[in-house]
Amino acid sequence: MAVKQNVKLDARRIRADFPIFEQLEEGKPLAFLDSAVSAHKPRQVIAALKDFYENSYGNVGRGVYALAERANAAYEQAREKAREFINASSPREVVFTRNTTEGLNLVAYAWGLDNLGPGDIVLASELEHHSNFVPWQEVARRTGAEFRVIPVTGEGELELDELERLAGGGRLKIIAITAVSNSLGTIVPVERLIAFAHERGAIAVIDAAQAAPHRRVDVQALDCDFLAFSGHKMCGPSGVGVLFGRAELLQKMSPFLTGGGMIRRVSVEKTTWAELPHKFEAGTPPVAEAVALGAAIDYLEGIGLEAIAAHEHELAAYALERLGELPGLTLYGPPLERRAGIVSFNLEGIHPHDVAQILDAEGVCVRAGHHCNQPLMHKLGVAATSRASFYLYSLPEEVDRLVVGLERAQKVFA
Amino acid sequence: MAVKQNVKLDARRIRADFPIFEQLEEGKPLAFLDSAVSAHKPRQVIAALKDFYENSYGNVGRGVYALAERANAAYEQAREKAREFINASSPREVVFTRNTTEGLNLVAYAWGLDNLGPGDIVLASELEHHSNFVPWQEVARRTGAEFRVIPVTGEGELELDELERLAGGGRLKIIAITAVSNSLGTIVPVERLIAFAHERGAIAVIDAAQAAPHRRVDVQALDCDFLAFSGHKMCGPSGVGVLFGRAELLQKMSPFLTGGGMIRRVSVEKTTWAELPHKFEAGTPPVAEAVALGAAIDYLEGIGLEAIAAHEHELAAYALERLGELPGLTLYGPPLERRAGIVSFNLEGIHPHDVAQILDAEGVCVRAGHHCNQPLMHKLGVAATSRASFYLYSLPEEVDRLVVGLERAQKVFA
Amino acid sequence: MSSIDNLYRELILDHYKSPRHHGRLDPADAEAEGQNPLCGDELLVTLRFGADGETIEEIAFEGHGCAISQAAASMLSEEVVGRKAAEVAAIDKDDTPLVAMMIESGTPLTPIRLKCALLGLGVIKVALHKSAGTPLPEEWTGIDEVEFE
Amino acid sequence: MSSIDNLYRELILDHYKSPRHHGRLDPADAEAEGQNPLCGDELLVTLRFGADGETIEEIAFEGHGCAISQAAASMLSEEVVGRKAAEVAAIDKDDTPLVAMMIESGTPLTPIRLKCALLGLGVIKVALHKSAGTPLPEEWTGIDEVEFE
Ligand SMILES: Cc1ncc(COP(=O)(O)O)c(C=O)c1O
Ligand SMILES: Cc1ncc(COP(=O)(O)O)c(C=O)c1O
Repeated sequence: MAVKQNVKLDARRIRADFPIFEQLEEGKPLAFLDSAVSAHKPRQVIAALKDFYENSYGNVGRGVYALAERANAAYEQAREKAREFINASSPREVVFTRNTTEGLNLVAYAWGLDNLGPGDIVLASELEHHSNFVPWQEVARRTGAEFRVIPVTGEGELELDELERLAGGGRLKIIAITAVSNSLGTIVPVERLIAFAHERGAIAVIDAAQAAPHRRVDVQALDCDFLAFSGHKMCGPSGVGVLFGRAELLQKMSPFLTGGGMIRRVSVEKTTWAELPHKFEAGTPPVAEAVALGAAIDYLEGIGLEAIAAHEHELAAYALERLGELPGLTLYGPPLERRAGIVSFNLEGIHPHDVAQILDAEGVCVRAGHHCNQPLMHKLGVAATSRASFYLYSLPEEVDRLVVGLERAQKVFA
Repeated sequence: MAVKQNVKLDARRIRADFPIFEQLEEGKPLAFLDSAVSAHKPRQVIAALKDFYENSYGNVGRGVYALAERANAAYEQAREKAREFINASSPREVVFTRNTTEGLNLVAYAWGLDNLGPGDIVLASELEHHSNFVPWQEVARRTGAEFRVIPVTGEGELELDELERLAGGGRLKIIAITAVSNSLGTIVPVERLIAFAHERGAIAVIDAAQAAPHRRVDVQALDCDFLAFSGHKMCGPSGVGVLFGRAELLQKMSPFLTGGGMIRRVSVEKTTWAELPHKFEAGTPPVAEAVALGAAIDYLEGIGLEAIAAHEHELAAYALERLGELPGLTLYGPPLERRAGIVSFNLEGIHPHDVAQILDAEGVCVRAGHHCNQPLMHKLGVAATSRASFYLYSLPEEVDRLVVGLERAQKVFA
Repeated sequence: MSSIDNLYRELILDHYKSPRHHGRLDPADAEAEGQNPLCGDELLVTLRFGADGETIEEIAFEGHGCAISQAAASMLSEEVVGRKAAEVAAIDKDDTPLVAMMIESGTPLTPIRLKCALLGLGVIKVALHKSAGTPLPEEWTGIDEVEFE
Repeated sequence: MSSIDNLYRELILDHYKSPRHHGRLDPADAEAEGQNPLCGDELLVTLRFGADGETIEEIAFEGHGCAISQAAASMLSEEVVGRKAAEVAAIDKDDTPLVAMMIESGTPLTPIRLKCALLGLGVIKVALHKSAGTPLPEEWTGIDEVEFE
């Protein structure tokens, strides 16, 4: 494998940070090739959680006493880390959510319900994860707007020459698009779509669930209006995600969830809202989870997003090469240059579920199914695929073990 | 103090389970009298989190491999524990949320948007936490329904003879009521309100944020339609809560958040929903948090909710007695018999914020503010109160230290 | 024998590769369709009753899915022919042929694979519910009214 | 001196108990109201400009809150009289009298108490923004249009 960058990470050393890899599965070391679903956690993140609960736990924004101040400071420091991570211009633009899905729904409800109506167009794509598809479909249904999708090619790339036609004959109000496809690894030219949206007075929402953990995301460079991602896919804990929103838009919007912590003044007659970002964080937030997400950001930044992307690129190259040698194996997705560390495939005559089950017996974990991408599966003409996805702790020998497992599956079903 | 029950917990022994109490605040042991905001975590819960991340972490409902099966089983086992904890008749009625606030908003959106309209009445009370007040106010505004509130007496008890009048002149559709007041500790006769709602064909939503952690809650005995509570107030982690909903209602409702994990089939033309409870759990849930909440439930059940309630009752009695001796101190709330382990008060001429700050210097943590109860504060004619709230690890000597601190505050402001 | 060889044994692979009662009856007395939302597996079942209006005389499946879901449906279809609607609606999951076989072998299906193996049973029960009013399994409650036209 | 005695020192308690510039000007050239959503503290500020239309000639506060918020507003009000709107709008939080005093004493306010101490400054800046178009501090952006009538 050619070294593509001069920054290079040492996956074997990194791996030692992850307690999960100490165990054996079926007597074999864990070849975890399912990080696109959720990533494992380094001990630094687990320790941050434990330390917070043991020494600084408290609710935020409420208490006067020192412990509450400490908890609050830790929470706001995590917000600052998240801000820096995506280069938002202010922490007021960084809202903690549960996950990407909630962030996208927040925009669909709080922006969509008040800003969409009959004659408006909501544009997503065939690549979208259900979490960036169904919320737009639903808000279009509720408001009478029209939901349209940008088609993809057989290789899973957006058919951008369709854009003009799709945006025509109505008022384009919003484009919701993923930065990286979770099924095929397609790296989407989101800048172009964001510019297209802005030229037409529409806003652009970016699903960065598969981008933020793996490559540098800069919301100011992208010039997007909203961008969502999940902590659990980037070595952080479950239960926390981030929604970036441009302050100007967040300010004008109605709140989404209402209740404690997001109000300015409440009375039967009239209730007013707290300042950003608190207006969008009703109730007790995932305090410890946000703090531990901060630790995950430190961890990733310590290694470098560029090094992580380069490492995954090498693994994707190697996987495409090795899998391409297997007879009866179909690979999906774009060419390597426009692909992140995700490889989807099918073995002739064997359902992905069965493939995954047989691989599991070899200690190899892959995802089998529609990957929350049914419209894309439909387009590819399959019900499901098997998918291997890589992260900073993935090793080339895990690709070798994948190949061995696939050969075994072929034997079982021969 | 008289022993009220023959079950009796040993708070001093329980305290040893909580790492937070090992530290000194300002050179003094922590007298944490703010559990109504959020409770501390025993090492059993912290260990469950750590263990899950180190050995069984995975996303749920998705993977075929053994690790994913293990994560999924742990998550569903936590659901089963939550079901048993509130005696729901099926795990299908148990939805994991982020917190009480999200649970209540879920009902307000997913039930309210489709079932409320002009001429309908939405009834809450002056006792409500903002999280059980503003969502109803908001959904009433969006749907044209009328938002009304049951007034409280000067002692913070519901004026139930107002019910008939408030429910009249329109169609009563929903009553949203707290089981225990977070500001005053009032134990609300929710059964009566639930029966009243049902007699009129309305549904009843119970805010059990302050009830579930402290006393036995049985949704079948209550016969409520929805009930919400938070993990973080019951020794569980932040980032997870529970919404109980009657299956019959949940089934008929539109989903709230949409996306991955809650669909049956997705296409551009039409999307259908997964079975309960998954229909209401879009995106990656707070997996580890739910598992650790299960550990918290085990912990609380190991001690016994009855013993916890009795312990807090004793502390409330002692606090009322000791605080009652202080000149210039005003106590709020109902008589001891109808009060949970919560005591709100004010010192003449000293703002609660200043009280809390001076107490903090003594290592005593109380909450100062409006406790997310501005309508109630308005009714009591104050802007804020100081509040001490007890839990299973609270000690009578912490009440003594509270009194000493209050005397110091009076000296500072003399 | 490894657990994989146990699961993908001859009998299961045979039912997968040559499913019994495969196809679609037209006309049919009962029909239902179901998905496993986890993996997108889908089954359509059609069936005909005998003269008594309650004994299953013919049944046919079509759809796509993993070896477990397809073999389980195929094996079950052999079981239900000649049995009454009420009887079939009462079949416990552990008594379906594939599931029972795995329990017996000492390596029961994991919860997620169990969902695959029970898709066929669920869809049959929905079809019977719609045509004969028999009860639905709990996990399918509400699904038929909402999802199936 | 303990940090509590340092915070609740004579000067602060004196401003709390006998606030300067207390009350409400009527008529006023500028007016704003603000809350600290954390604790419900509220302040209303009214002020009048001198003949040049930009020098603050008189100012008055009313409201309720903790000793820190009330004393900070009282101390600040003494500072701003005689100064120009643009100058006051540019006052940094660390330069308000109470905050500066605490920094100097080596025990700066914690972030949560800082919010109390800055309520007065925020409300003055909103009033000036509305009347003289001066900039708002970031944390108040958007609040004036939305919240204040
Ligand atoms: C009575 C009551 N309801 C609702 C809530 C909101 O809980 P959470 O912040 O966990 O959503 C609280 C806690 O603050 C409460 O005490
Ligand atoms: C592209 C993409 N969008 C959205 C999501 C949803 O993320 P979450 O489940 O964390 O909300 C995922 C992950 O499953 C994803 O891959």
